[in-house]
Parts: sequence; structure tokens; C-alpha cells
Amino acid sequence: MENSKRFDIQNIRSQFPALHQQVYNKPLVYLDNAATTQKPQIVIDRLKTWYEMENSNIHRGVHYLSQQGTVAFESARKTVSTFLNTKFTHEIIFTKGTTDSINLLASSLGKLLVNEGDAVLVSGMEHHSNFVPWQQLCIERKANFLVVGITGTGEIDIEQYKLLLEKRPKIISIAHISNVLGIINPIEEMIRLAHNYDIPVVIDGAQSVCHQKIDVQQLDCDFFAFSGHKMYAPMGVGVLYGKEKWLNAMPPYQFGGEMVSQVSRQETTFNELPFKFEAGTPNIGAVLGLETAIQFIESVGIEQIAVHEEKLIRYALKKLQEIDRLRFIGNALKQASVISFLIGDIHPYDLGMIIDKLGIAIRTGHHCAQPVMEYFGIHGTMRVSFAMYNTFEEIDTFVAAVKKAALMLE
Amino acid sequence: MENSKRFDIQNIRSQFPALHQQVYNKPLVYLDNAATTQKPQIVIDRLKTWYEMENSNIHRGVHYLSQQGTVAFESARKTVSTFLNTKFTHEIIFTKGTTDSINLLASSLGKLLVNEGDAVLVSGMEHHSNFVPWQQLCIERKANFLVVGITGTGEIDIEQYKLLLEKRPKIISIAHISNVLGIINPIEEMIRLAHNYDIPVVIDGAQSVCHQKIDVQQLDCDFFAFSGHKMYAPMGVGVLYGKEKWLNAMPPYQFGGEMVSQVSRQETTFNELPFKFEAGTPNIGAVLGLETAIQFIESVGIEQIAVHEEKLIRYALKKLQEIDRLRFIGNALKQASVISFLIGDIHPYDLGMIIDKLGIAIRTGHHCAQPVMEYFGIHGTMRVSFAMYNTFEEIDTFVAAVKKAALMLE
Amino acid sequence: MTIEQTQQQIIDEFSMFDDWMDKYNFLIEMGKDCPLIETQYKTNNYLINGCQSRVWLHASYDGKQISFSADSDAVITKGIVNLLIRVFNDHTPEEILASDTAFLDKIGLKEHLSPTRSNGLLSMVKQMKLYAQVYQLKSIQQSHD
Amino acid sequence: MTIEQTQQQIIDEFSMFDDWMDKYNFLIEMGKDCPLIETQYKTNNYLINGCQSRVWLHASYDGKQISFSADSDAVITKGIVNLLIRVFNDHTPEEILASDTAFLDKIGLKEHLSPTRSNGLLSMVKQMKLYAQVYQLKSIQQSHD
Ligand SMILES: Cc1ncc(COP(=O)(O)O)c(C=O)c1O
Ligand SMILES: Cc1ncc(COP(=O)(O)O)c(C=O)c1O
Repeated sequence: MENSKRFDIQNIRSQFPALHQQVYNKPLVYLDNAATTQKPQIVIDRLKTWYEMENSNIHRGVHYLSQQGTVAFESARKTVSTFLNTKFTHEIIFTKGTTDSINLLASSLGKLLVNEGDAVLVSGMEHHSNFVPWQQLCIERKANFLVVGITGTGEIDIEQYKLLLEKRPKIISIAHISNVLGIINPIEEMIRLAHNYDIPVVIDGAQSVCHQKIDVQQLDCDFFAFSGHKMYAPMGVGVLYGKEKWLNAMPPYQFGGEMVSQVSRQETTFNELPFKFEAGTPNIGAVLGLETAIQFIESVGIEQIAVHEEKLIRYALKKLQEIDRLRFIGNALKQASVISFLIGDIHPYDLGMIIDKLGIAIRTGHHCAQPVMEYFGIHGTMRVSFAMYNTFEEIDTFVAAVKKAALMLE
Repeated sequence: MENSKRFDIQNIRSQFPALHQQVYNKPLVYLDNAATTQKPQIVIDRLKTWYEMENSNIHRGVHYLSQQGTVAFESARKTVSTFLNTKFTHEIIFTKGTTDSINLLASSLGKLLVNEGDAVLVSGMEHHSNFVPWQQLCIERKANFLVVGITGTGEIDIEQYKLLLEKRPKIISIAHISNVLGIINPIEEMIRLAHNYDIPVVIDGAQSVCHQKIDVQQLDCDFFAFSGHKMYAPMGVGVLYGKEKWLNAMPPYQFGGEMVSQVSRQETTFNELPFKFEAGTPNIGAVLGLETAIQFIESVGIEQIAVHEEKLIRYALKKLQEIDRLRFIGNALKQASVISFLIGDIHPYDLGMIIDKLGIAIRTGHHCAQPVMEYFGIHGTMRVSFAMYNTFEEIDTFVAAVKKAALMLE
Repeated sequence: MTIEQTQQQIIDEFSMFDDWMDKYNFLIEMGKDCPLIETQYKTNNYLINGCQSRVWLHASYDGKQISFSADSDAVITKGIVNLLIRVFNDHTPEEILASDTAFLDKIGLKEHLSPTRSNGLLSMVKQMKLYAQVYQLKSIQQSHD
Repeated sequence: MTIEQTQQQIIDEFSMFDDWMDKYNFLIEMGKDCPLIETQYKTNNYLINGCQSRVWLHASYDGKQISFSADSDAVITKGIVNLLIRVFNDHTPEEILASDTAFLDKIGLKEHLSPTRSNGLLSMVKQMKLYAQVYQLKSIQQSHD
């Protein structure tokens, strides 16, 4: 059914105003999607309508705008819940972004589970946002910070993972897809293995949620975190999914506003889920924008998007291989939407700066993942990352630019 | 100079699209500004332009959009810094809102200063967002949570404050203007008294920043927190100002992204100010919207706004007094932008619901400030709050509606 | 009257008003007729805490039918409380469990039962159904004794 | 040549290019001419850590004029480093302190010195000025001895 839909790339592109601009008199080729995606007009318009016609503060207001806003906000929660196939709508917590979601967990789940001498496990390919919060928690609690290594092809070392499970970490937190390597980790298997020991698993879904269908009940992950701005939605909103039993057991993270139930001088009781974890005025407009982005993704079809992006990445890998002295960083079979590479000993910054002048936006550097750089003994990479609106022609332009820059820098 | 500008209310109103709508076939009279203000078109357009033409992730990107975005973001920081007259631009930290700013402080300044047996001081008129974080900090640290009382007219009991200072609290956190009573607290004096004992003072400026000129160096407060959405800016962005010496001494709050400098498996070093406190992708569009909102406020003139709002509040107080059995909650001489009242024993919810149907948006309930309700022995109030775009006619409509509703409910 | 009949009756009553003020006036009047909860029950045990208004609810069962009494600190809430009591009062647990509150939609008051209205009404309906469930169980058990 | 004259010379050189690629080609060539820092100084002590590229800088003072040597791991950064060295090299502390880097603006490379470019160049300029300040102080002190 999904597969019978036509994937009309020109129609899709036409809905993203930011793609149709020139930089340095060259048409923009935007290949920095892992950093943030562009937004379809419909999402931008949702923000506009909110602020022009609906804006108000929600929850507890008796007046019309406030009531309507509350209904809209809670229905957006329902949309996210359906998108991820959560068991309960109140398992969806709105945050500022992935980093906020994971910091919430490191604080709150950390308080619940991690004491002196305990351990927390992450992988060596994590984004700093899924590495440093757990590391700092372990330092604070005098707990062991376990980092499962990665192999030469950039995959998580599953044998080592199994050994580390014997140390019974209290929490495991793993990226679904690496933002540097593009590698899709075998999280189903990792979750299953962890659950044999009743260890809860957090999935950092920042790089996966808009590239493949996520079903949290099927994955059986305990938590799933992502950012709106990496999935065609506005900035300033993210999601933390958590299984009800965990969210109920965890202490609140921030205090104030709707998350409070009763306050006296001596003590405070807290509101029920999901409000317990939503202190302060939420970013209502952006939450509605996120809902629209999800509807947009679904109208295109997430499977269609995955197929298109798979074609793009195969094509790009093939074309890049033509380049002399080019090597890929990370080389696993299961790779999605992200490619990291180096050419000879050309500095990524040099290459990035030159192709920028040719209109091509890629990212260079360590991509907030220094541990992974350490594994490969490098300082940084050049990274291209795709979204639903990228084309084969853009890849051609990009590869031609890289060749030109590489010649200059040889 | 400022005073020679003409305050053209019709021109101002015409710039706020949300004001020109009907609810239940009645023209909207929006008097819930303390909850959130409406946004001028120019702010909405700033968001639109960001997402249509400029959107990208900032810091560390080599490409054009990322560079331009970074420049725009950092220049917005400069605008906020000038607006508050901070000594250094890097004393401005972008957060999610006031609640986020204060939770950051309770965690981070709390770690720096508050140990077992120490004390923290707030007032009895605080919003939960400036009450519960400190209360919970004290519970966690086994510290004393001191609450300075308020008088029958709703003012902070300064004599009691002086006595409590003798207990040498480690931190004092006080609202500039109460969101329930509208009372302007004598924060200059309170800061001066606290500094005699070298106690840092946090000011919750959520209700003051768009109603009067704030000069943090003149106030000499150590921290100042506020939300964008209560000052004509988009939701999802707030500010924490802190004196450099404190911000440098404080440990970071959240981890990941730009706030990280170097990461190894064992440890992490953190970036310098202001980035140290800005983990994860910031809400860039909203930060630019906040800049535009500040420019808008400055183009109207903050002193002009204060004069206009002062007239509105005097007029409203006078008109409301005509109503039988009406009593004001809080009655100090220095009152800004907010009025709370009750009529006989009419339940605020009843009155709010009825006048809602007449097109009037006010807030009823405890306004997230249950401690203040306790002082007055009530469950809630009806609250009207003004912004620069409100008019005398709106007050007339509102008062007429209240009279009508009060008659029905008698 | 069946539950449906009472609901229809209320819909008819409300059809006379084309103005919100009249509706609310009527609700306020309705509130005054509410079968008041006895003072001994007006305690925290019987309190349904909405954030804005509070509702106290009591139920009793004569082995066949349930009857409710209630109160609220807000008179409009109390009016709606009374509508709900009129509808469900003196019916069997089975009848109560089989029925809904769709009539509120038809008279334009549905929003008062939305989870976003923190007035205690939604919880009150849940509580009424819960009573019905408990009494149903009781009578099944008794018939098995 | 005065600092201003060198700056003008560089502006003239760049005026020949109307294409970014030519500019960058020229910068890459410039990088090759950079007076390289001696290996003994290419240590963390002399490192200016940008997040994207790194610069090492060394200065020496003959009692009158300062001379710089440097290196960078990125060749374009190194080209700009060499431009800055060409401009400031063999000048007195006073001359260095009195001058600016406005020429970078005129040749379209100003952005490389922005605080948002984490390439170490801005810190490098600061470091050059700092050396000038230190040596100025030294010579004042010596003249007082
Ligand atoms: C895998 C991964 N985790 C976490 C993050 C952090 O996301 P955000 O900056 O939106 O909080 C990113 C984005 O850079 C990412 O790619
Ligand atoms: C005095 C005061 N402090 C804090 C807050 C919380 O602000 P926010 O919900 O934007 O975090 C408010 C707003 O309701 C307020 O009025």
C-alpha cells in the first residue's frame, strides 16, 4: 500500500523554501541534514497560524484560546504517540531536544537507579549528548562508566557488549544510528540481551526517527529520545518516550508550572504523567509544528523516504569511491543517511571551506563525537547526510566539487 | 527624548494579528498577558524568514548558512546584553524559559553553594517556578528553606527579611513583580541588604522585563531570569543573566553539544561562557525572534509602554472599585500590569467561564502560586494583566462583563 | 424515564436557549436543585479535586438502583454535576455502565468534560461509572451467595 | 615596508582574483611560504586550539622588532596565518599594537577572523598582539634599568 505511492521528488522539493536559494551565486546543495533538516512550508505555516490566530498559554486557562490551545497541544501528543506506536499517550514527554531528553534521564533515572559502585553502559560511537551526561553522572555517583568499543568497520563490538552485560550496568544508552558513521546499530538484539538482565535501555533516536519507521513497542526499548529540528520540525522541541512504569517511578527533573500539583511551604506533590516531566510553559507552537512535520512525513510515507534515501546513499558511496585516496570512516553494511570520509591527508576544514564556496553545505570536524574519532585515530571527518529532498544530481554536483577541491589541496 | 515619542495605540494594535479576532462572535479582549503575550507581526515574520531562508545548525559549521546563522545568533545575544545593560555579552545564557533558567540555577548554583545545614531564602509570593526548585534543593541537601512572609497588603515583610538575613542564607531568590499581585518588590533595597552579607540574589524577572527598563548593573542583582513568550517573543526561549564571576564558578547544568570542549573516556572539559551552559542545539529561530521582540519594544519605547500600562492599571482599579463586594488581593502602592480580585464569594472559575463567553480572556485560579493563596486564605483569584496593546475601551468592556457575570452569580 | 429519555429531555430544555448567557443562567439554576451531599460526606474522602473547582460525590445503592448526591464550590460546575445526576440517578449499575454522556456535546457543554478542563467533572463521571461497577460486582456476588 | 604598505600590497594581489577558487588557490600557495615554526616549538605550549583547525605560533624579539613563525594543520588556515605574519613581521611592538587587520575585510576573508569560526585565527591575532604588549613592556623596563 505504502509502496504504491509515487515518490515525487520535485513536488517534495518544491515544498521546502530554503532549498531554493543561492549561496555565492551557486544553487545551494544542502547536505548537512544530520545537523538539522530544512522545513516544509506547511510546518512554517503552522507556526505562523499559531502565533497569528491561536497563541495563548495552555492548561488551567478558562478562556477560549487557552482551551483550544490545550486541546491542540494534547492532540499533538497523541499524534506523536501514534507515530511511535507507544502504549499510552502519556508516555510522550515534550522536551527541548535530544540533549534535554537525555539529560533529563541521566538526572532522573540516574537518581532512581545509579549508586556508588554501580555501572552505566554506552558505546564508543555516541554523540557527546549521549556520552557526557552519563559520564558525568558516573563521576558524581562514583559509578563505573562502561564504554563498549567499536570495530574497524565502525560497528559496536557485540561480543564485548555481552561481556560488559555481565557487569550488570544499571542503565544502557545507545544511539540507534551513529551521527558520524551512519551505522544502524543492532538495537533489537542489544535490547533483548539487556532485558535478559532486566536492564533498561535508552535509545538515542536523533538520527533515526525521520529515516525509518519506529515502533517502540516492537523495539521494546525503555526510552527513546529525539529532536524535532532533525525531522523537518521547528527547533526548540524534542521528545522523550518512556515506558509508563519507568516514568512513574522516576523523580521529576525540573520543577515549576504545570508539573506541580500541591505546594505547601514544607513539601510539594507532583502532577501525574506526562505533566510531571513538563515544567514551565512548553514550546506550544513548536509542538504543533512537530505534529505537522509528522503528518507531512506520513503523507510522503516513511517507507518511501527510506527507500529513496537508501538509493541516495548507495549512489553517493559509489560515486565517492571514484575519488583517489578517498577512504570511508565506518564501513558497515547497514548504513543510513550519513557518510563520513577522508581524502589522503587533506584537512576536512580545508575541503569544507572550498566546497562551501561552490554552494555545497557539508559538515566537517568531530561532529560532537570525539570518542569515535579516537577509535579511528583521527581529528575529524567530512560528513554528508541526506534527507528526503536530496537528489542524485545534487550528489553529482557534490562529488564534482569534492574532486575539484581535492585537486587544489593535493 | 524617549518621552517625546508618540504612543500610537492603534498603530501598535494593528501590528498584533491575534488581537483582531472574534471568539464566540465577540471581539477578543485579551487580558491574560501575564500568562503569555501576543506577538507582533514582525516577530512572526522573523521566524518565517529564519525557517524559509536561513535555517541551519550553528557553531562549528563551515558552510555559509551555518556561518550566517552563528553570526545572527551571537548578535542576538549582544542585543539582549545591551537591553539588560550587562557588563559582558557572555553573561547572557539562552534557556527554554524562566522555569528552565531557575532550575538551572537551583541545580548549578545549588551545587556550588548549598550544603547540609545551609539555608536558601525565597518569598511567600513566588511563582511555583521560583519556589519549588529551591524547596526541593533544600530537601535534597537537608538545608533550610526560608520563606519571608507577606503583609496584608501583599508586600514582602521587609523587617522579617532583615531578620532572616541573619541566618545567612546562601542564595536569595525573589520575584521582581508578583504574577498574582502585580506588586513591584523593592528589589534594589533587598539586593543591597543581601550584599552586606555577600549573599547572591536571583531575580525572577518574568513579570517585569517587558514592563519597565531593566539595568542589571544598576540593580546589581547576581542573576536575572525571564521568558521570551511573556515579552512579545516566541515560546521556547528564555534568558538567564548571571554575573561572570558566578557563571564561571558554577558547574555546568546539562551536558552535550557546544558546551563540551574535550571529551575522553575518563573526563570532559567544558567550553567557556556562555556556551558552557548551552547544551544541545539551541532554539535559534526563537532567539532571533526574541531579538526582534526587543527591537520592537525599543522602537515603541519601554518608558512609553510603562506610562501607558500605568494609566491602564489605574483606570482598571478605579473602574473595578465600582463593583459591589469586589475586593483586591494585594493592595500595595507599587503595582504593575497585574490585578487580582474576588467578588463576594463568587468562585473565580464561574466568573471566568461566563466572561469568556463574552469574548474576554482572563485567568482564574491559583496562578501557580499556591503559597500566596495560603497567605490570603483563598483558593484562587480572578486575574487581569495588561500589555502595551490594551486599551481603556477594553477595560470598559471587561468591567461591564464582570458586572453582568457577577449579577448572574449572585 | 430511561437514561436516554432524560438526556433527550435536557437537550430539549437547552434547545430554547440561543445565547450563552441564558444557558449559563439555566445551569446556575440547575445547580440550586442539585441533590446535596450530606455534610458528613463532604470530606476529602469524597472530594474530586480539579485544579479550578472541586466536586464532592456520594453514591448509595438499594440493591437495585444507585442514587447520587454531590456538591461543588463553583456554581456552574454544580449545574453540570446536577445534569449528570439527573441523567444517571435511580438507575441500575448495568444501565449506567451502558450509557454515555453524549448529550453534553449536543447542548454545547462537551468541553466541560474535556481532560483539559481541570474542573473535576471528567473525574466525576469516571467516579460515577466506578460506583456502578463496584455495585454491579456486589450484586453479582450476592446473587451467587 | 610599513604594516599599511604590506596590507595594501596584499589587497592588490587579491584584486586580481574575481573567483573564490583562485583566491583559495592563492591562499594555499601562501601557506607554503609560511615561515615555519621550529619543531622544538611545535608543542602544546605554542598551540592555539581552534575546534576545527589548529595553529602553532612562536615569536622572537631582537630588542627592536618582533618576528613570528607558525604552522597550521589546515592549509587554508596556514595561508591566512602567513598573510598575518607577512603583515606584522619585523615590526616594533608599538607598530603592531597600533595596527589592525582590516585588510582581511577588503580581500573578502574577514569571516575567517570571526569568533564563530573555530579555526584558531582570531586567537592567533590576539596572541600576536599579546606578544607585542609583553615585548613593549620588556623594552620599557629595560630602558628604565
Ligand atoms: C545521535 C545524536 N544524538 C544527539 C544529538 C543532539 O541533538 P540536539 O542538539 O538536538 O539536542 C544529535 C545531534 O547532533 C545526534 O546526532
Ligand atoms: C513570576 C513568574 N515566574 C516564573 C514563571 C514561569 O515562566 P515560564 O512558564 O515561561 O517558564 C512565570 C510565568 O508564569 C511567572 O509569572
